[in-house]
Amino acid sequence: MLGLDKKDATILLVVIALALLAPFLLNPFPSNSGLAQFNAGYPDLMQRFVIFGIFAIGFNILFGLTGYLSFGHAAFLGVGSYSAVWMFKLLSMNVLPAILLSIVIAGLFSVLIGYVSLRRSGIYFSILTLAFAQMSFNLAYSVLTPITNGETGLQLTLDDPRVLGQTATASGNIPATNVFGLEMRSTYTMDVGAWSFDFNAGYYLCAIIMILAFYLSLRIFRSPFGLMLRAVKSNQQRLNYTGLNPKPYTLAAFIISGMYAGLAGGLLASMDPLAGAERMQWTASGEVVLMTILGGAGTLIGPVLGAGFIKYFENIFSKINDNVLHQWFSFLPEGMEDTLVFLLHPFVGKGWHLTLGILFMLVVTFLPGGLVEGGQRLSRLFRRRSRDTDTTPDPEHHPKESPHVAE
Amino acid sequence: MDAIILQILNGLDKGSAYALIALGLTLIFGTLGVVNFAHGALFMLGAFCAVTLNRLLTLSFETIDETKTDFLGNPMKVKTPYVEAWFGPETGAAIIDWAVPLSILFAIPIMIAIGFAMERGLIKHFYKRPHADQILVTFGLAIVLQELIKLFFGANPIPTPAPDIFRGSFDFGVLLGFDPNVIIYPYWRMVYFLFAMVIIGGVFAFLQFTTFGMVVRAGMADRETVGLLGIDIDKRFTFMFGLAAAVAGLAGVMYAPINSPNYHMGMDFLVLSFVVVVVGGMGSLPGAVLAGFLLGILESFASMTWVKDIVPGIDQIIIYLVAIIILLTRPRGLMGRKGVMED
Amino acid sequence: ARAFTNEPGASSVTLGFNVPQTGPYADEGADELRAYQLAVEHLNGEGDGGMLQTFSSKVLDGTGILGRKVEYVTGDTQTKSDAARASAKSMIEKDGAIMITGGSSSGVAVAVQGLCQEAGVIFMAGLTHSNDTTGKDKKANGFRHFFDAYMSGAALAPVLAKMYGNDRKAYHLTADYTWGWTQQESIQAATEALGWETVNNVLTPLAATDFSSYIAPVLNSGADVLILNHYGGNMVNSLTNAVQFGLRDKQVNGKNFEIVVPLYSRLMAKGAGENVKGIFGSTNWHWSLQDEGSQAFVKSFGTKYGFPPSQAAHTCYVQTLLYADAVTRANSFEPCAVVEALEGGDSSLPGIDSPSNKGYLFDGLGNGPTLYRAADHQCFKDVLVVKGKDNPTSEFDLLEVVEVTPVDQVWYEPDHPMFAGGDLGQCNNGA
Amino acid sequence: MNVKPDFSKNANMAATAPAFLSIYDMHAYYGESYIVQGISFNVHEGEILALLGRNGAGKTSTLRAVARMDAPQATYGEIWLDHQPLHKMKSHQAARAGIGLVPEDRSIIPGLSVEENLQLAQIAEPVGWSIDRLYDLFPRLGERRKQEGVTLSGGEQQMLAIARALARDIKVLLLDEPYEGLAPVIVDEIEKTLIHIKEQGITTVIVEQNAVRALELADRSVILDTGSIVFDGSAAEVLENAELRAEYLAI
Amino acid sequence: MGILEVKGVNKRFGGLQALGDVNLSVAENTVHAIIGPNGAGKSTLLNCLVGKLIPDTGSVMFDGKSVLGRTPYEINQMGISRVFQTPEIFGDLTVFENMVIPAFAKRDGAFRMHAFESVANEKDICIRAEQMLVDLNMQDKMRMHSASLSRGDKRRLEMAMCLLQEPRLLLLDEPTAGMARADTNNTIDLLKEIKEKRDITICIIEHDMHVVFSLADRITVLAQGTPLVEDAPENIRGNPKVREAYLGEAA
Ligand SMILES: Nc1ncnc2c1ncn2[C@@H]1O[C@H](COP(=O)(O)OP(=O)(O)OP(=O)(O)O)[C@@H](O)[C@H]1O
Ligand SMILES: Nc1ncnc2c1ncn2[C@@H]1O[C@H](COP(=O)(O)OP(=O)(O)OP(=O)(O)O)[C@@H](O)[C@H]1O
Ligand SMILES: [Mg+2]
Ligand SMILES: [Mg+2]
Repeated sequence: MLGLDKKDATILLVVIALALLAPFLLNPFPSNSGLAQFNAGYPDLMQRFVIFGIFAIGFNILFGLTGYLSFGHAAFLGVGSYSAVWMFKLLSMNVLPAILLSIVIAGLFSVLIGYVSLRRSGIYFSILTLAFAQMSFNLAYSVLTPITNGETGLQLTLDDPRVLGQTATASGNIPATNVFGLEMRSTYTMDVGAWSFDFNAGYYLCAIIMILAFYLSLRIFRSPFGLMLRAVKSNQQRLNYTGLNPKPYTLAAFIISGMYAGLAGGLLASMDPLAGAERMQWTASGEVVLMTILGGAGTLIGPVLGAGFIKYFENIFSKINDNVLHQWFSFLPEGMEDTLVFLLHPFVGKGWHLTLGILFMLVVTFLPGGLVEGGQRLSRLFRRRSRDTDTTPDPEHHPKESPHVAE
Repeated sequence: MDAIILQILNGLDKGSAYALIALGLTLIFGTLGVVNFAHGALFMLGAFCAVTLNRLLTLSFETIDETKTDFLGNPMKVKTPYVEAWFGPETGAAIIDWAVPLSILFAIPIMIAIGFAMERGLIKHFYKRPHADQILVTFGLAIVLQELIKLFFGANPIPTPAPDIFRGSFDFGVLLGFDPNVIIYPYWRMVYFLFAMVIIGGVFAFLQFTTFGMVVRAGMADRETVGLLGIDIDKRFTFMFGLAAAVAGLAGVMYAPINSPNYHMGMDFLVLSFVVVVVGGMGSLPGAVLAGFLLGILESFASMTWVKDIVPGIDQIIIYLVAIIILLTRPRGLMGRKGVMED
Repeated sequence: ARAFTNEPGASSVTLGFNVPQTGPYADEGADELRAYQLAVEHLNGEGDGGMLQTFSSKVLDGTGILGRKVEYVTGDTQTKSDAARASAKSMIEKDGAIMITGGSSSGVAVAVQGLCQEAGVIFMAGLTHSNDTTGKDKKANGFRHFFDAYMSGAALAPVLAKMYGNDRKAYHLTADYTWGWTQQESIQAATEALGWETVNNVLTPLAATDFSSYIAPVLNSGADVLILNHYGGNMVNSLTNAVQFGLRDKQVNGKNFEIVVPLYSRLMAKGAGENVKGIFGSTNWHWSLQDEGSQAFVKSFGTKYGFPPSQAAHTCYVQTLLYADAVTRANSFEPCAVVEALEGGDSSLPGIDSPSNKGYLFDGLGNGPTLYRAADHQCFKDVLVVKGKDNPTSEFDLLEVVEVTPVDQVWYEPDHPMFAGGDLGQCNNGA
Repeated sequence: MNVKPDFSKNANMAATAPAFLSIYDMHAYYGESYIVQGISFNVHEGEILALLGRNGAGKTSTLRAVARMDAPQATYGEIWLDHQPLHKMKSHQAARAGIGLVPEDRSIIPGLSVEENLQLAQIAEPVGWSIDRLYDLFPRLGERRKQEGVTLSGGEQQMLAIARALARDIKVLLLDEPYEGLAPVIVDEIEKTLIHIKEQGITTVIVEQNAVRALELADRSVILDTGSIVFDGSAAEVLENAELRAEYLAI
Repeated sequence: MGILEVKGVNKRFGGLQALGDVNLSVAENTVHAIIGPNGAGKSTLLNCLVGKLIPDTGSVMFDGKSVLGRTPYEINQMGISRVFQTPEIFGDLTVFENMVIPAFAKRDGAFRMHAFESVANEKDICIRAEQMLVDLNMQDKMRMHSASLSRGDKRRLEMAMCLLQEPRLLLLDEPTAGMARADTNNTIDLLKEIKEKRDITICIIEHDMHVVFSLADRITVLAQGTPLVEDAPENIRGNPKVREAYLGEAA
């Protein structure tokens, strides 16, 4: 199917199913139960899941395949966002031209940075990309304020020209982002018994783009190009002596991942038309690195999982306050309730960083391949249970991919 | 001229902080090859050693003073530090006043212990793992350390002054024949600079005049073979980690009076210290120190008004700009060794 | 089906408290949260009622808001506009919050205010001091109780002139971002109007931690006053550095060298320790104020938490009450009705003769009579000029109020050039 | 605790002289792949044993397991050297106990000069030959003492690896393909050195593809095939037994 | 005029004259062996041919075009492939994938994006890669990670990768070192066959005289960076200078 073998097609189908059914899957708890706190199926967070998923998928094409660890990819995300917002300000509120421009500008920007940074490898490369991104951030925060609106972030205003659209709505507000009239924020809420599910136009646009982005990365992973990238990671010398110049391959990977980042940035701005400079800070670049490693660098689906994991903590755990804890444990006797709340208190709400830090350490220590490895171990456990003998070698003619490019 | 001397002095001072942090980082990152994102946290822990000692020394008992009232109108509780009660108000106050220098003694064993624990408990499993994994685990650790400090000390900076005699500044310009007030320099920064020199010298001497440095470098390049030669490299790595933690911690202790410590001060320095180490060249201690001073001085120059008039915002980006230029003209930074983390 | 975004049900109403819980302003955020929790208690009729009794509007009776129990959700802004918006969105989309409040930086306030305008909920800003919040970035759905940079300048300058004379040369260090710029612009204008000369204004990077290279040249510049347009960690460090360099012990132009910090907060003062002693600045509110409202608030806050509230806590508490009051007066949660109630008909501040002196006037919440001005949703009230206390009696007693600048001295017109360019737009009900 | 295990049950162990190095039922894995599949053999004090087999037979793995390297992991079995239980040691302890391994890839340490590579070997006690004596043995190394070890020519690296082993006071020298990449004259030299070492009482296990040469030098031989021992006997026996040679050594 | 013409090549490393005025002419479609003591500069010479090193002076012409100043991949594209002394393979990839890469390089010539095709669908490439593995008798290791091959197998893999490219000039740096005797013989046969079937010139460095004398049409003896003699194999064997400097008893 679609030029994929059976296994990859299955992976793709799973991703499609997950993405399309996310509003159900992420809202497993009835909306008035104590556990509703853990529901993540509201439009903004779902959008973030897939958008950062796209960012991480793209980053993984560079890092997972070539091993070049860029510490400056947030710069492309930021540039993408700024481009998109400018498009909204100047052209129209339709997201398609904005997203296209984000990709193009981020692509151009990554040609520039990639060309220079790729003259070095290893840690020297990482620091070069970091330096470029930090420069972009610092400039965006202050000197370039006329373009970026500095600290506050680039916003839409009521007097933007918007040559192909309206400056303000009839009711005197800033018009909403849309695709040919379909507003990104329009949401259909389905109430089923105690459950409530949100179907948001913006989310589905992002989800479809994410599926396309994922499919693309799947193809790249299985392509000769992907193989070359892995060869770059493994032994550049040998590649050179095999008659292939590694540089165009790495540069192409860099640009592709830069464009993915630009796409993610454009989508972020399309869902919420504001572009803040912090998007370009090293911590943001670090975040996508963490997402990728946490999920499993070099695996197909890992980065998406990693992105979801981190965003979930940022948005859900940070909102659990003592009040909520008391509600959960209110069924317990007074003393016990207070003790439990006291014990959990440092780990939630303002302590969500602490929990995240501990989880980083646990995951990377016990699951060297990231979350994907966790999944693999689980499935192996199940398979072992169901089928004890599984040692017959695969008679298939062509070799399977080597393990580090697994699902 | 005076302005230039002034900025060189400032640069030396900033540089000694950068150099000291980079020195510790180089021991772990440049020499052991572990990308240690928790190094900033170690620096921060050092500073909080000073804070803690300060707190310990000012541990107080409360007495109620009926003549005064607190903000709610209740009788005021007055705190008297135990040390003042034990040693008399003057000696007690003097001891509290000298809390920061005293913390050096306090910090060394603590930081070494933290370094050991960190290496034995965590890092040792990661020598053979990809750098990416090291980043994740040390970043996780950094967050945890940071959050723990925040849990106990809050997010706000905590003033930790230097002893009274080091407060204020002396007029350096007068010594050089300039007018008064042209070149002034705070005493404590002078102390910091000298302290940095001593530590840097000490670490250099230790690694230069013993085979320790060579063994650790060899161990990093090829652990297996070093083991074959009968050397227990694990022990040395642990020791090296302790040393690096101590250097980072001492840098932090002495930095506390310069800027009030807060829980995220480590993260603020982290990126910069990586840049310094890499610009200096991976695996090179002199490189790290040189780069620290160089970047410190350049940063100071870039903050001069006339420089900023020519290139607005140059002080925002100077470090990164210089880093890029150096890395593009010198493939392995200023003094990097071949083959260290180039893949 | 709903008439407006997150129309509450019959039994409860949810408010969103969006404060920095991580990052450098986490302590400030924690104090804001405490105030919010206190306000919710008081609204729901628990506790001692705090400022409900002193508030000039008497419609709040401790039965929640319009008979609905007040519930709340909290979120973490991380002091980043992106994260703050994400957090606010989750409160709106997931938790059904009908009003968002909080924040401790202008960037965040402006960003969240914009979001609330688009989503159709009310935004009651927390700590935000930039002129832009109710200037070029003002929004119909957003309100600010905190004072702004212009007011700081206007309140501080006369006091500075009184203390240091009219013949002073000022050297500015300014955080290189929007808030820093507006702050600097305001104080420069105010001091120059009194005859001060501005020797230099140097922008410093937000990320700077060591200001030595910016401070060292100050003494040699001929200036005799250093104005630090810094906030938070920047301010703590730049002030500490300045004192380290011994600036305060020096004499220049035959005068004592002085340092000024236009915007003060108690937490910052704590961070800078001894260094704040004798240094002037301005603040929105201080717990030592003796009016009835402030006293009541300090008492209930102090009794509950064991220490006095910060200015951020005060503002956040007041904002919650003001919102509840407006809803009750409007007898509706509909944002446009609430906006109308907060813009408040025709009351005006006494003693100010201006067509724009129109809005919602109230008293009893500290700072004396206060006007929510209809034209830009900015609060006008007395501004405090404070000084670092020389002999603090406790760890909270760091600032002393040296002057309460009456509101007419800090008054400005909505079209003042420092505030021009924005458009309040129309209130938005969303849905 | 230093008691030798009773090997009498094992037929192969019927030894004439007391065993100096005994490997008993050793199993070793690389991750999940089972490579060394339960081998037992003895080496007597002062003898030279040739360990032979085809590519991939497990020779290198055996030597590495004996030297207690991390990979392959010897999960089962016992190794005794001169009454010391090697199987309980880590590689650095085994090295101190007297194991000297010359690895097949030579493992010259990058970043270190020739001399530093040798010094490194003399940091842990007990040390063996002095560096000067080693330079006498391999004058080429002396000429290149300041050069970075990894830039040496292939053969020079081989010399350095052997010299480095001799720089330690070893009881057993494990040589993994020591002749590889060496000019025939040098091979002659090294052969002489090995004989010389043998005279000094050092026990040697040599793995070599040039089987004939190794057998001519060795007293005894063990032949491996897919991780198991297929022959254990005198070297002369292999040289005479054409069938054996053809089957397992293809010569 | 040979296909490869090396004229007056010099290369110094600091104080060491690694190559001194080397002249070498390799005739098309012959096997030319370079032998010489360790550290003679043989590998250095090959490094100069493939662009790893740039000679201080002198010229290197391949097929009438200068090699100097070109990058390694350009030189390879001219038709020169090299097997290294220490195996250079893609350790993270499987054996099969290792083979696929040179197949692509051969077919596409240079950088091609082909990001949307699938490796598995490139039938001709896969077949070629597999066929070559079969030729070298490595088909059973096809799906192994190449890093976990034994050393001899790594050698063979690298050679297979080079052969797959069908270079016009094949440079072999000790291709059979560490290879079992049987495989050495297979390799000799394979090389002979390839030379016969295809238009290929081979330049080989070896210390194994069996290989050298079975294959070589001409032999150059290099000593201390300078060619000592160049002659037909039979004459080399008898040359007393060569015997003394290099061959020792092996002759
Ligand atoms: N790191 C590794 N991981 C997995 N398998 C390995 C690894 N190293 C070696 N092997 C496998 O172990 C087996 C034995 O390898 P070993 O290196 O011991 O053979 P050898 O007898 O030394 O061969 P050679 O003569 O080629 O050096 C081989 O099949 C090899 O593929
Ligand atoms: N990068 C380098 N720096 C310094 N000396 C070097 C460098 N590379 C090689 N040499 C020296 O140059 C000489 C020639 O080395 P080369 O590798 O060419 O020898 P070779 O003939 O291939 O020997 P072998 O048969 O042992 O592999 C050696 O003495 C070696 O030490
Ligand atoms: Mg082997
Ligand atoms: Mg060679």
